[in-house]
Amino acid sequence: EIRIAHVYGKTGPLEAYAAQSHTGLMMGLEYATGGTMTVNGETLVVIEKDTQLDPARGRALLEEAYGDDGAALAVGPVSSGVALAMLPVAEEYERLLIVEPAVADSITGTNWNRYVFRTGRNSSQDAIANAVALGAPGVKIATLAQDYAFGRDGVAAFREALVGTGAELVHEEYVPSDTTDFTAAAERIFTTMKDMEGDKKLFLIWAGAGNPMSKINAMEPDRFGVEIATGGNILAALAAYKELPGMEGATYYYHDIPDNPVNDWLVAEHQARFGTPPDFFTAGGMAAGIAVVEALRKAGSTDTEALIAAMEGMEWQTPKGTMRFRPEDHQALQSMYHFRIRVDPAVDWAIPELVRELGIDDLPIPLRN
Amino acid sequence: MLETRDLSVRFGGHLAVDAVSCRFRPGELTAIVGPNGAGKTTCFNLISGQVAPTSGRVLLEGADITRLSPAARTRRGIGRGFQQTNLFPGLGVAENIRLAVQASRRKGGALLRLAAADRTTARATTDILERVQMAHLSKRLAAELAHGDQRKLEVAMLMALEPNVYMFDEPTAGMSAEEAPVVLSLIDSLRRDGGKCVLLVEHKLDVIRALADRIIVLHNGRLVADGAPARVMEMDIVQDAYLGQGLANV
Amino acid sequence: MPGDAAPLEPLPDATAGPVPAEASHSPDPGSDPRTEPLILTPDFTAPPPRPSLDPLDDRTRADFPAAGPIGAAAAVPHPAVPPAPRPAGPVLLSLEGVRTDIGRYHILGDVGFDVPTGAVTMLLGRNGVGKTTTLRTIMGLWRARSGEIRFAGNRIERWPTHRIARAGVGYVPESMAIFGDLTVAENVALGSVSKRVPTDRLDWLFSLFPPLATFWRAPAGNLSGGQKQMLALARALVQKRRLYLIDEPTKGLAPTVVDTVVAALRDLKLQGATVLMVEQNFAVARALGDRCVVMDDGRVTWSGVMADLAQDAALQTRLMGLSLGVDA
Amino acid sequence: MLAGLLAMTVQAMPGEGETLAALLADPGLWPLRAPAALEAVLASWVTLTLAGLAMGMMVFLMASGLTLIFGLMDVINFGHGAFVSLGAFVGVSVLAALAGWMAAPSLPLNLAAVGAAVLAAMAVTGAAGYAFERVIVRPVYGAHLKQILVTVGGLIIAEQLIYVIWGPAEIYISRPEMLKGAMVFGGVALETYRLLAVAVGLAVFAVMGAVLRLTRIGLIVRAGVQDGEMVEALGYRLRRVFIGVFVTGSALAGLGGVLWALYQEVVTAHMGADLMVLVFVVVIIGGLGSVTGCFLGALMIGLVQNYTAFVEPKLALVSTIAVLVLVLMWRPTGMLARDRGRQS
Amino acid sequence: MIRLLSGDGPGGRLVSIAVLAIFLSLAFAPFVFEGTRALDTAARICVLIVLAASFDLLLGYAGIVSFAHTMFFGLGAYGVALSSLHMGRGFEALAAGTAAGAGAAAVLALVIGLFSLRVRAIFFAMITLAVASAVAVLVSQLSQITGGEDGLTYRIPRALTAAADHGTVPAFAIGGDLVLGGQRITGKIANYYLVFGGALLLFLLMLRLVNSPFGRVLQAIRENDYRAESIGYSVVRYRIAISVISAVIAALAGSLFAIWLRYVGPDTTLSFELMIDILLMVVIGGMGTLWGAVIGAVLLVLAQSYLRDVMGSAAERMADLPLLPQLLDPDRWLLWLGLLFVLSVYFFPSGIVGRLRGRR
Ligand SMILES: Nc1ncnc2c1ncn2[C@@H]1O[C@H](COP(=O)(O)OP(=O)(O)OP(=O)(O)O)[C@@H](O)[C@H]1O
Ligand SMILES: Nc1ncnc2c1ncn2[C@@H]1O[C@H](COP(=O)(O)OP(=O)(O)OP(=O)(O)O)[C@@H](O)[C@H]1O
Ligand SMILES: [Mg+2]
Ligand SMILES: [Mg+2]
Repeated sequence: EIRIAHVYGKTGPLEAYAAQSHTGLMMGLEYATGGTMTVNGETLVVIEKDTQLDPARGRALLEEAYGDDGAALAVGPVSSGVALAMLPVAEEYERLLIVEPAVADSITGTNWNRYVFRTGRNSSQDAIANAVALGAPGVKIATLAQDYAFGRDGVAAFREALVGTGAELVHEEYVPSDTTDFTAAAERIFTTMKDMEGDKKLFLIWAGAGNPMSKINAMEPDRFGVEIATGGNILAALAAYKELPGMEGATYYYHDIPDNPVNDWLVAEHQARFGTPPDFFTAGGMAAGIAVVEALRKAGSTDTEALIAAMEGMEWQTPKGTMRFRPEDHQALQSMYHFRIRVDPAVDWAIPELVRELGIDDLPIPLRN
Repeated sequence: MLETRDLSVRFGGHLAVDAVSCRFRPGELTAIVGPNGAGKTTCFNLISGQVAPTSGRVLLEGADITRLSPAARTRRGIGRGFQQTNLFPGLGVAENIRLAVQASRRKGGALLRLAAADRTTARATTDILERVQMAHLSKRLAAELAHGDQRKLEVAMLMALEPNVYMFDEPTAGMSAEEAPVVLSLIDSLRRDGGKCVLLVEHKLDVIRALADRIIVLHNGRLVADGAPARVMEMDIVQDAYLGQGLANV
Repeated sequence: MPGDAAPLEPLPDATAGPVPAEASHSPDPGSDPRTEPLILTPDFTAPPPRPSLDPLDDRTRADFPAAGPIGAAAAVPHPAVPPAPRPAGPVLLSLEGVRTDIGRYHILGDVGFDVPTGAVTMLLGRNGVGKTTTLRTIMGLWRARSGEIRFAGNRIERWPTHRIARAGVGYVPESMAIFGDLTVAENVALGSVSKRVPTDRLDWLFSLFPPLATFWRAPAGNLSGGQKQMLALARALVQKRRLYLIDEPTKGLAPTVVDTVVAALRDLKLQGATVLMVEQNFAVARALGDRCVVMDDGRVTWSGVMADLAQDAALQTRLMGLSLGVDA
Repeated sequence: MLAGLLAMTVQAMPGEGETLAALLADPGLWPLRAPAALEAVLASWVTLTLAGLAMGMMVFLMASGLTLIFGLMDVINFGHGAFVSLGAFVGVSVLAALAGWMAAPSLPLNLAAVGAAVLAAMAVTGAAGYAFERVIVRPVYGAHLKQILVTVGGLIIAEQLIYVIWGPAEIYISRPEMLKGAMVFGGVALETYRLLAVAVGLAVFAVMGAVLRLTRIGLIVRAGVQDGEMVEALGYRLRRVFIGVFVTGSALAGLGGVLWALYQEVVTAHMGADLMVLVFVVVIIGGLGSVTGCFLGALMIGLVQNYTAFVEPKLALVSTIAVLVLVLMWRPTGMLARDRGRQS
Repeated sequence: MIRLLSGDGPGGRLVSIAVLAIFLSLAFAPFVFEGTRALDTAARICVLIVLAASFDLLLGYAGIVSFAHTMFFGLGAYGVALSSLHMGRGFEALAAGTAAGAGAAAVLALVIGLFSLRVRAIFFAMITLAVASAVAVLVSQLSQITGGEDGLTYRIPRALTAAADHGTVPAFAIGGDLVLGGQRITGKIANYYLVFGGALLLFLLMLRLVNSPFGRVLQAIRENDYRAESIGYSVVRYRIAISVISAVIAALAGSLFAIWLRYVGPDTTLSFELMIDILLMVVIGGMGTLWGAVIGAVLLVLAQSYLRDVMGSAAERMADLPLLPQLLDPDRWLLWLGLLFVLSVYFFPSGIVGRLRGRR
């Protein structure tokens, strides 16, 4: 029997994401093992551990998973803070931690160690994909982001990636995460941009609730010729995008977009089992699940060194097409999708339609470890 | 020993105490009388520091204490009982007294000593409990006492403070004719044996007659008479405005 | 918004006349106060104008005509000798075998007595014998563990407090229970059932307790001890009730006011009300009481006609531990 | 003081500090990042002012119930936030059912949908308030410490029950068709939806004032808080009155919740609790128990937040706390606190 | 023994047994329980006992409600983290960080106290809530210094990590097959005893404190501050003093926690959830008696770790009933704890300890 620990924030504000992630992981294991849940003749057993979004607890649970439960490797968690606290444990116990879906750059950046892999995207990937999607010569772009590490890192990556596209970043606005009234921020942006020439875009980098998109839209930025742009989101949040038909951005996943057998299976099975299409974190979880199985197969054992050797540079099929673990920092490189919003009254949410798939080679993801 | 100079306080438009000047000596028991609302309790509040005067000064042994907090004045020896019973309701009777004893000995700041190990405080506490005849109630919570016993505890706490100036605000209100003498004789002994300065607000004339060396009459915040009991009682103003037909003159 | 309106400050004391020159200088601190009483000019309290009862009425007091002189209350004749005990009327309130526990303490064990209509019944006894507890039990504020309490023919020992009050029982608690954050006017208004109180009732109260008029709009928490006691009485008396339960009303009152209260309660009796009252001042009890119930240690030890007790020093000593003086 | 400290720390940080210092030093720079005509500047400020007032009004709606309960009954309901969330969830469920009315480009239909949601939310939160009062709050009237504890407990329970009923996911909702977008006059844009909030806020303020002025309820409740026994002994059914006030306060939280949900366009179980800091600040600076104070406090916070966020976003974070500190230094009991009697 | 406990024993047979059992389990945790999680749980309990007890100094003894207690805890933890990062791995860094954290906590508590303890108690509750939220925001803002939301990971002296070996416990057999001892003492175990010893010391200190004359005055102030002032105790000074003391102890607990965890972040040290947890511990255990904090902390940590398992199996058994399974869902454990909390506030306001003592 091979034990896999899923250490994630089952309860707490990110419950919804956590549930998706777990479903995805289980379906990934199921798909990759053809429903047998066995690899190399051994049964896969998933142990769930709830961090309650508490890094200290996450750390203790991971120690328990490796030390007491004998988990060969662990998957998770949802929150970046918890993930960062867990990284040293992996190093101490010399076992693998596959990070999914925490996004902080530093997980595969400054705080990385060789026992850490990440199947999820990092925030640079998000930002760079958006920069590639939005940037074009002559375009003027302002950003609005949350005033903490995630927001600032995101904008920094976005700014860097924009350089090659010929677009110009004209204003960076940061507001506290708990901001509810965006009038002031919007006014500052409008004041800067209204007299500029050319295509004007306002790119929003926002994580969690309180997305300012529709509030800013309600202030009618088109008065000043400013268009709103932002990345993708989970289905529930996509409902709010209905106000912005035609809006462009880059997303990590939307079930209609990728065209490959893994995704077809996932969409069909998910629809059949749960009555809904798979979402953002379901896809991520599945990618992690398949990666686990592939790695175990390739390594032929649960030995950590063998696994690392097998996984560095490993390519495997996911609902998002082919992913590849970059050997240098163990970040999974993957496609992102440039989309445009279409509104269909029959669908509860706004539909991001594919404009262009941004492949691994289109996205210059810097190494930061 | 204690002196007030032109002490006044105004609440909104109402002059509750109006330029009251008087001196209190050790070994003397001064009764303060006057109709309800005359300003007796407010005078007490001014002397003990619960209320800041609008003008005037309070002197203790020549030192100006007008600006000191109530706690600081208590530490300098002004002890004050309350008209409306004011205890630590959730603590036991003995503990109420113990706290007062401890305060008077300034032991409250000791962080690492053990309160229970403090024998002298414990002894002083039992002593006072016995003097006010409440030893049998020592474990009861103050909140559970009948009104009369609460008044007695109030007096006992004041005793425990061992101040130089005692201020009693109607200590026997609501006490039965049987219980009151216990408290009154205690008060009496303070002056006679202890040579302390005692201020007493009281409406019961028999008590005043029995105890007072001197009477001060307040009326509408003003000091209208000050002198020996017999003389003051005879005055028309006291007769008319205060004593009335004398049902209370048992 | 009423809650927001700052309470009107009491107007400058209209009652204080111009102060004669000699009144304003204080006694020479050097002279011995014991030798000569220093007599300052008495200023007699002029009657304050009558404010509106409605606590929400913002008109100033100047809008109201002056009420009668303070002497009005004193004008009610009250002989120094108590009236002969009136024949007891039908029983309005009766207790039988009432036992009350507070927490784990047994406070009342078998209390029983009758309160006849139209009379003043005095409840006497040493401190802590359970007088207050008895009144609170009648009011439904403590629950009797067993026993019967009848009021006007109804068993009320299980009724909720507000129902007992509505049946016509007024209560003046020992603690006075003044609502300190409310103004005097609001306190009185709460005592009345209807929103508007007949002005004659108010006039009567003001003549009994002039300070109430003076501090009509001040927060009641700022009143002096005696003034609070007056307010507690006024709050009960403002409404006509069949039975008044009054717990130590004269404590902390100046002798003149004690007289006034005695007069007021006599007035009340003449109006047909019934009173059950706890009193420590035996002179007051004797002057006012028709009947008398003596308690000791949670039970009734004697009950009968006041005059019998007032004239029997031996009985007093037996019941209450000491002689309180006998009528000549 | 706190703001100053913060400003210093922020200045100490590289990069950020310079612009900030420059801005603080020269007010002339404030609105002028780009060359702009005076009118444009003016338009920005008018927009900010109107938006701030409207935001204040919404905060007032959520705070009003708390003040009412706090002011009359002296109960600090830390669970108030749960009622805001509950109202929001109920409202959003109703709105989802009335999706047709919401999507129709007809103002009456839109308003009807919102009205129905508000009524349902108020009914449910009112009922929940009833239960809360009976089960949780009643035994602790007059005991502040216990109230804080018990209502925090209530908050935990209520949030968890929301999870049980509506599941863990946040729910997104769009504003009704006709209340989307903004009205633009010259350079001034005012979100249509905020107008609705202003109207409702004013109406609630007026009705509360009238009820408190014209009835004795306020009196009975305030007296009852100090000495419930005595109020009963005067013949009032205090419990009923208390329940009434509590239910009203909770229903107001529900109302605030629905309006806030439609403003945020997303609801989460902890949204109410997240708002509580803001609501408390408003209640404190207004003065405990003063509905008018709460109203003014809410408007003030709305404006200050908007102005500072425009002038220097870094300071917006602490602007609320700074206002709180300043007001309390000026008046330790808040702007319009009722004068409480002496205690002795 | 009695002197050590400041003459304030747990009281009540059941409480004494429980406390003794807790003490023994914690004292021998590395040898009695298997596995890392158990040791981690034990260390966490030690720290939380101190944290909850220091909060009880405020809540139960002085009657002050503060929502900023975790802030001080955080100060201690960040002190250790920052010093370990900047001064390098070593015991000096730990000591310096601990001292700095405690000092900062004292100063901050003093400022807050001077400012807000003069007004009504409710104000203090709300103001601390506001300040705590402002500090939490500040920590996430100043991410260059504090690591922002993600927190800080750092290294502690090797002697305190699992890698170090401090020899083995001498083994001896007691009859038959039963052998005691023999385990390897790793640095981790040494680290645990550092935490345990520190916690024990702080707890005994607090016990002493509440049974000192000073502690008695606090209770008097809680009962009737007006009267306390008038018998000569300067109420504001006492209140400020206790809030500073309790802040310092909380900071020390934070330092211990940081040494144990080798990670600090806003979620572990500053979060409102932690604040609520402490509140739950103190109230459920019993306010106004430090033993309550001990029992409360143990119960809550165990509930957090194990209540969920119980609920999970219960939910499975009731799977066909309506609503019940949702209510018993392991993820809803907080619901039941909240319920327990509310019930304990009224039915045993003196908490479990008070309840058990009452039945003596
Ligand atoms: N809340 C309470 N809890 C416990 N015991 C109480 C409580 N209130 C009163 N008692 C006890 O009940 C007994 C009777 O009290 P009660 O107040 O009825 O006496 P009383 O006759 O009115 O005395 P007093 O003349 O002093 O007012 C007293 O022994 C008192 O200690
Ligand atoms: N804090 C205050 N605010 C406003 N008025 C006050 C305050 N304290 C006292 N007063 C008023 O000052 C006057 C004097 O009150 P004080 O309590 O000194 O009377 P007293 O002589 O003690 O009367 P009593 O014999 O009835 O206790 C009263 O009219 C009272 O209403
Ligand atoms: Mg007085
Ligand atoms: Mg009594």
